[in-house]
Amino acid sequence: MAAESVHPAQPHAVADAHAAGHEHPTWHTYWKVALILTIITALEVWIYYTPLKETRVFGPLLILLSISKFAIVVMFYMHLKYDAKLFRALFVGPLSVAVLVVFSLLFLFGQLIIHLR
Amino acid sequence: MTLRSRSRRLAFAALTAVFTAGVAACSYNPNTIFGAHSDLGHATDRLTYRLLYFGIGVGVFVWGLLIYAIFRFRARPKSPVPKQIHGNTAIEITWTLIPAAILAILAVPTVRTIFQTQAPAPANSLQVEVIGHQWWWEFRYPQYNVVTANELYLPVGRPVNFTLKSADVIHSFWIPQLAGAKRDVVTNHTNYLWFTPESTFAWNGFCAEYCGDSHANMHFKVFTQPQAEFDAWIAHQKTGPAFPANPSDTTNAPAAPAAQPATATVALTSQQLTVAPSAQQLTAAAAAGPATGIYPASNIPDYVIPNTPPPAGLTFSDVKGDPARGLKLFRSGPCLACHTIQGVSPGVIGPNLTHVGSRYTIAGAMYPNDIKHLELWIKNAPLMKPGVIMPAFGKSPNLPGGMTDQQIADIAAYLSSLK
Amino acid sequence: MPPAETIAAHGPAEHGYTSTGLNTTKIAIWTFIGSECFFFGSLISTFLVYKHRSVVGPCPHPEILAATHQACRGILNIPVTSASTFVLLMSSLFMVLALAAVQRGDRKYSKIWLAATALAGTTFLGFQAFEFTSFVREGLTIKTNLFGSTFFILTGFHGAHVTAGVIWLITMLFIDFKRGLGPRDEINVDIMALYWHFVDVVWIIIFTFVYLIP
Amino acid sequence: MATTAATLTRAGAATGYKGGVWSWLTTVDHKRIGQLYLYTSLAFFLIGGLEAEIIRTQLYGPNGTIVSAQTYNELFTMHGLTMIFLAIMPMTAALWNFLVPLQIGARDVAFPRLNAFSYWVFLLGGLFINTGWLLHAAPNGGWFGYAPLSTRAYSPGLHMDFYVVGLQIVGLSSLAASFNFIATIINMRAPGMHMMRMPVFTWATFVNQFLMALSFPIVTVAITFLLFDRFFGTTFYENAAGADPLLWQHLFWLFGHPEVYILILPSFGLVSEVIPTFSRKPLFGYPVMVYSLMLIATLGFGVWAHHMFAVGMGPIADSVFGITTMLIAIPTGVKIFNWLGTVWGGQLRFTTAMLFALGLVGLFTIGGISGVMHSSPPSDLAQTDSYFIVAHFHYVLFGGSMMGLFAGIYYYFPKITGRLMNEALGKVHFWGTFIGMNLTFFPMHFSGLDGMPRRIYRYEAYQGWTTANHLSTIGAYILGLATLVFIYNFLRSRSAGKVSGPNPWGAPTLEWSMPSPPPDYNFAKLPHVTSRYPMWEGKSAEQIAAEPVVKRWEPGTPGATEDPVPTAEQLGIPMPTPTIKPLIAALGLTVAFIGLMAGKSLPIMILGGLIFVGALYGWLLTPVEPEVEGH
Ligand code: HEA
Ligand code: HEA
Ligand code: CUA
Ligand SMILES: [Cu+2]
Repeated sequence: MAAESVHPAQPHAVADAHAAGHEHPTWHTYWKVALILTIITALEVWIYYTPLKETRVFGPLLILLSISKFAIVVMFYMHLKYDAKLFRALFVGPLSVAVLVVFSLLFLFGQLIIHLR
Repeated sequence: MTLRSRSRRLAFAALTAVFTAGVAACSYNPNTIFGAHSDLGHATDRLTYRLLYFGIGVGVFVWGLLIYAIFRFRARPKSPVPKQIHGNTAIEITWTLIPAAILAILAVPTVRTIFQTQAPAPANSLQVEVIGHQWWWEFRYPQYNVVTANELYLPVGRPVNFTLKSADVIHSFWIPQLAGAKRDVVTNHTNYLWFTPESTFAWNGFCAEYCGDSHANMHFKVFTQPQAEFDAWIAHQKTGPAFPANPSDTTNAPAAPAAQPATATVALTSQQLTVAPSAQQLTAAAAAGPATGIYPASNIPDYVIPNTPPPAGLTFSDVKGDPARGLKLFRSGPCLACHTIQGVSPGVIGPNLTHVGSRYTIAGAMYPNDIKHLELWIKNAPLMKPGVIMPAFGKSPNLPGGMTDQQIADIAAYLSSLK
Repeated sequence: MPPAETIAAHGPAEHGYTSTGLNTTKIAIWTFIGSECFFFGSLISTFLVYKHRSVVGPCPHPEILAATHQACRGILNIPVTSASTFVLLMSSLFMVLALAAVQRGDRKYSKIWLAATALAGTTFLGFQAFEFTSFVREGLTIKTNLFGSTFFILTGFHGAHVTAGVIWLITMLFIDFKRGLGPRDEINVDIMALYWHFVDVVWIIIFTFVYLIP
Repeated sequence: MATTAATLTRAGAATGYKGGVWSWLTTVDHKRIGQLYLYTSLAFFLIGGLEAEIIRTQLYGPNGTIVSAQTYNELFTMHGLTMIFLAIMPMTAALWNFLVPLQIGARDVAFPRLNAFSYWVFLLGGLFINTGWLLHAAPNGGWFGYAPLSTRAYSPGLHMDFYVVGLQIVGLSSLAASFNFIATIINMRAPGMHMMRMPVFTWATFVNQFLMALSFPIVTVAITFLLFDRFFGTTFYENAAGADPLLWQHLFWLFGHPEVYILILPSFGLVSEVIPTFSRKPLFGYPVMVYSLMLIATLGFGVWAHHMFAVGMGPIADSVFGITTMLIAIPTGVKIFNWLGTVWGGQLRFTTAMLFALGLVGLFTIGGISGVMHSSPPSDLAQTDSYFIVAHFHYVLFGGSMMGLFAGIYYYFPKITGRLMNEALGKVHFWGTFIGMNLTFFPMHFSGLDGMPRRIYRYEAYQGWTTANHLSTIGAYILGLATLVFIYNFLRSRSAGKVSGPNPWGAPTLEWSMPSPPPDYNFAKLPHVTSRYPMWEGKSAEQIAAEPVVKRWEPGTPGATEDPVPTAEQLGIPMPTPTIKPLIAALGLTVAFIGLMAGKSLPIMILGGLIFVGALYGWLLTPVEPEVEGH
């Protein structure tokens, strides 16, 4: 793990020399990601004002959208996609336990049914 | 060396002592969770014994290995050189699987019992609403419109469904020898506990969840009776207070005057019954009998009648109270703000006192119900029971406007006349 | 890459040596972020648990109170919050651009993007201040009901995180003006960026679960 | 002998342990911070123990009158809080502070100043909570402070204010420590010290830090709610607002259960060091010991509601939490059996450390088994909130955590001080503790099953509880005496103990390769590690068995140097600069919280906040080490 962990900050030449198959987010990626995030956010707010709001898919749909935004920011802006596996473990491990805990709590307080409807 | 062997022998002697003493302590166990006299108790028992036996088995096994290893592998001049073993997969898998198997044996009946004991109560259940207060218990029988406090009457053979609510903080409703199990009484929640009492007797009940200053004093008593006597008790409770609420009101005749000898059968085998010497003198004893359904004093064991010593320094002069004067004082005094006496006062902050004279205990079953304790209680409740909301009423340097001992004695006389 | 000497708090180990080759502070900050998942997880769970349990209004969205069967008016202002959400999202973009500039050693753009990030963060806080005061004017305080308590504590603690981030950004900007940030400071900016994005990510979740889903 | 001592004193000088109070206030050396933790936690242990002795005296017979109901309630609350947060946790912190860098071959922890900050925050928080005693307002809501009893409505006065604010402060200390040690263990290992070569104590510490990092935020949130309820009128736990008291319970136990593993895992780690050394055999099943730690920790996040079986969660939740709780017995059982496997076929040397370690194996098992009994909800409804639970948690906490820590202290005392503790007194301590502990806590099983509720300041006669309580109280006195023997031995041995040399026990791990006490820079040259047991490497089983257990250090003991240990300057090792800033930052934080307590005094709070932020800036903007030329 140690050998191949190269920081995205490395000038490109060095990075390329180091790790084959590792791509790094570039200036373009950053703007593209921002665009996608904006679109998703707009979509979320738009859905809020459509009749879709009254249907069963509204909740799950919004959750899906927000999870994808979450994942995009974490992967690209926090460059977890490119960074050392260790960081991924340090984040994803606790995050998954936390999510499990949140769901258990909602279940225990009888709120889960409402939110998944 | 000698120090070592001597201390070792000492350790074994001490362990043996602990076990013997433990067993000895077990021979007198009026509140044990084992053998509780209800269907719920039996279900709990079966599980607890299973857990206990497997637990003891595992414990003895581990301790056996440990003690054996300690003696067998002690370094001696000629002991063999230890093999530098790093592990053994087969053995490690074995000692993963065997505990897993034991746990499966424990888990299956656990889940079965959970669903069995938490099923909805049978439809014909007696409904009892239990409301926990800091630090006393309110019992309501919605099917009969009866409200009482700290002493719970139940018929045997009929399921009883408790609806548990709290007026303030969290408490826990526990009758170890009757139900075994307990259930918390949680603010803003309604909890349930149901079981079918099997034996007629008198039982201790406790608040098991820490609930503030007088958590230790939040007891209650349970009396189980044959259905007929229970019905009599209900009928008696539905009548107004024994002492005429309104002197012109003649429908409220004083309750049965003389105590009848007990008729209830005590279906207890494991308990030896020692009647508290004081039980006979309690004010309730006078009301006991089939007509009132009040549980007979002669069948109450010593550990059910509280023997809390009153606080040192709280004294009461030797005056005799007059119930009639007491009633007047009660009506004009502060008591009615907090206490209900049917037809006399409406307060709901403290326990309902309509039939307080027919109870064996007062103050969250903390003190026996006799004139002396009643008087002390009214004089200075906060001293009698730490943290209690009821203020002191007796005249004292702090409370120059308080009641005289004579006045308090009158009220106490009135209250104990409420059979 | 041995980044040790670029960061104030590295252990006094043999200089440059770490067992994973990764930066120690970065490991710590990721651990911190993992820990924060539990912090905000608890806050968000509480909000959701108490969502329909207030006994008096106002409510987040119009609803019928379960406790009293009375109508409860909704108070959340979706258009305004959508705007502030957008601002915070954009701040994340500025942040990565600032990091890229620092990596390039681009003194001019590092300052511009750091300032932009701080400004966006401050704007977000401004929106929040506006939201809070208007809620208070409309009769929702932390004392009003369960919604008020959970809402203000959850978004307030998020706001406190943003505030800390803004202070961090300004400090960094200050250093940039004083001596200029170069590639050797990259790791420090990176760590600040991770924190900043995480705060953004938390808001993404809050926006959906608190504001949009009724 | 005299020359030896003299040499050692000179070596001691090189470690920099000398120096006045100021050197302790400004220290950033993990070994000194570890010692600060050790002394402080022992002091708090005595206070918690004293509280326990008063509790036991009150409960000796029916209707005890030693203390009032209110005082009793403060006593058991403070006893629980003190033992858990101010005695055992910091005692584990003492050992991992001292040991982890030595065990992994590092010069210090990743963030030495953060480490000092953790300690000072803990110390001030601990003193803060105990201030309640001086104001006759110690916390009185039980160590888990159930709402709504802990809210202003039912707990007016300062009592529970000390609880919320104090715990908040102490929690910050643990959080800071956890990030520090995770980073340290991941990143500061010496070359060749692979994860799977780390000593098990370091592993236990590592896993523990995750438990701390992930569970403390939850209780921080729960306590923040209570704090805002009490000080600012929020409604999180307010009955009238429709609050659900189970919210507090869920959040608290979501933290509380991982917390109990936080209390036991370091002891498991210590025992895993002690038993192989004195069995002259490697730890049986090292990988499984490591994985079981992780499994216990992970499962530990999924069992919290077993403290709430009586609250009426419904049959599904009861079943799920019952079963997940039972599952934890499997990885824990594996540990017990692996220790037995280590002992098996070994050559056991019964030093005091070994006795305590084996004590843990036996006594923790008893506590674990009663734990499994609680894990069956219908049966737990009979047990919960009775002394049966008190018996359980003292067997795991005293029989487990404390026995493990005692083992660790006897074992590492020579590493910390360069001297051995007196073994004869140690044996007295062990047997006193062993007998006293069983005499105190075993009868609690009986009083519990006989229906004695916990947290009662008095009980009535004729309830069948008197005999058991007599025994418990007598046992507690024996325990107290044994503890005093320990304290005497501990304090005296620092100067009067026999000089130990680097590796008095013939132990296998890296920390024993260096002088005792180690120099401030730990390793002159970072070691290159090639196996799990560097000190046994290349030795035959015979040689390992022949390693003497030293009672007296003689010149020429293998590995010992008679030369004075060179100083950091001589070696050109850059050392972190001592600094007072962490202490100031901790003080600022405490002042801010004092302002909150003092009638929400805004000026004091702002002052504290400014001190904190100022110290933090001063600290973060200066490098750890003095700037070296060429940087
Ligand atoms: C060091 C701290 C510690 C540890 C390690 C544990 C370990 C365990 N605890 Fe304990 N517990 C506490 C500290 C701890 N506990 C405290 C402080 C409380 C009370 C809090 C309060 O209310 O104030 C408490 C309360 C508590 C309760 C709540 C009781 C109640 O209030 O009603 C429960 C319920 O399930 C429980 C269960 C367990 C279990 C199953 C384990 C398991 O991890 C134990 C596993 C170990 C073994 C089982 C022994 C070894 C195994 C074998 C030899 C293998 C074979 C065994 C079998 C097949 C059985 N504990
Ligand atoms: C980490 C753990 C820990 C430890 C080590 C102990 C140690 C002891 N505990 Fe404690 N205990 C708890 C954790 C612990 N306890 C917790 C969490 C609770 C629950 C609290 C709650 O309900 O909220 C509890 C509750 C508790 C109760 C129940 C109170 C109640 O429910 O009403 C009792 C009762 O006997 C008790 C007794 C003891 C005793 C006798 C010891 C003995 O081992 C102590 C041994 C004695 C000493 C170590 C002192 C020696 C020194 C001296 C005698 C002299 C002192 C001198 C100076 C200060 C100079 N404890
Ligand atoms: Cu009510 Cu304890
Ligand atoms: Cu637990």
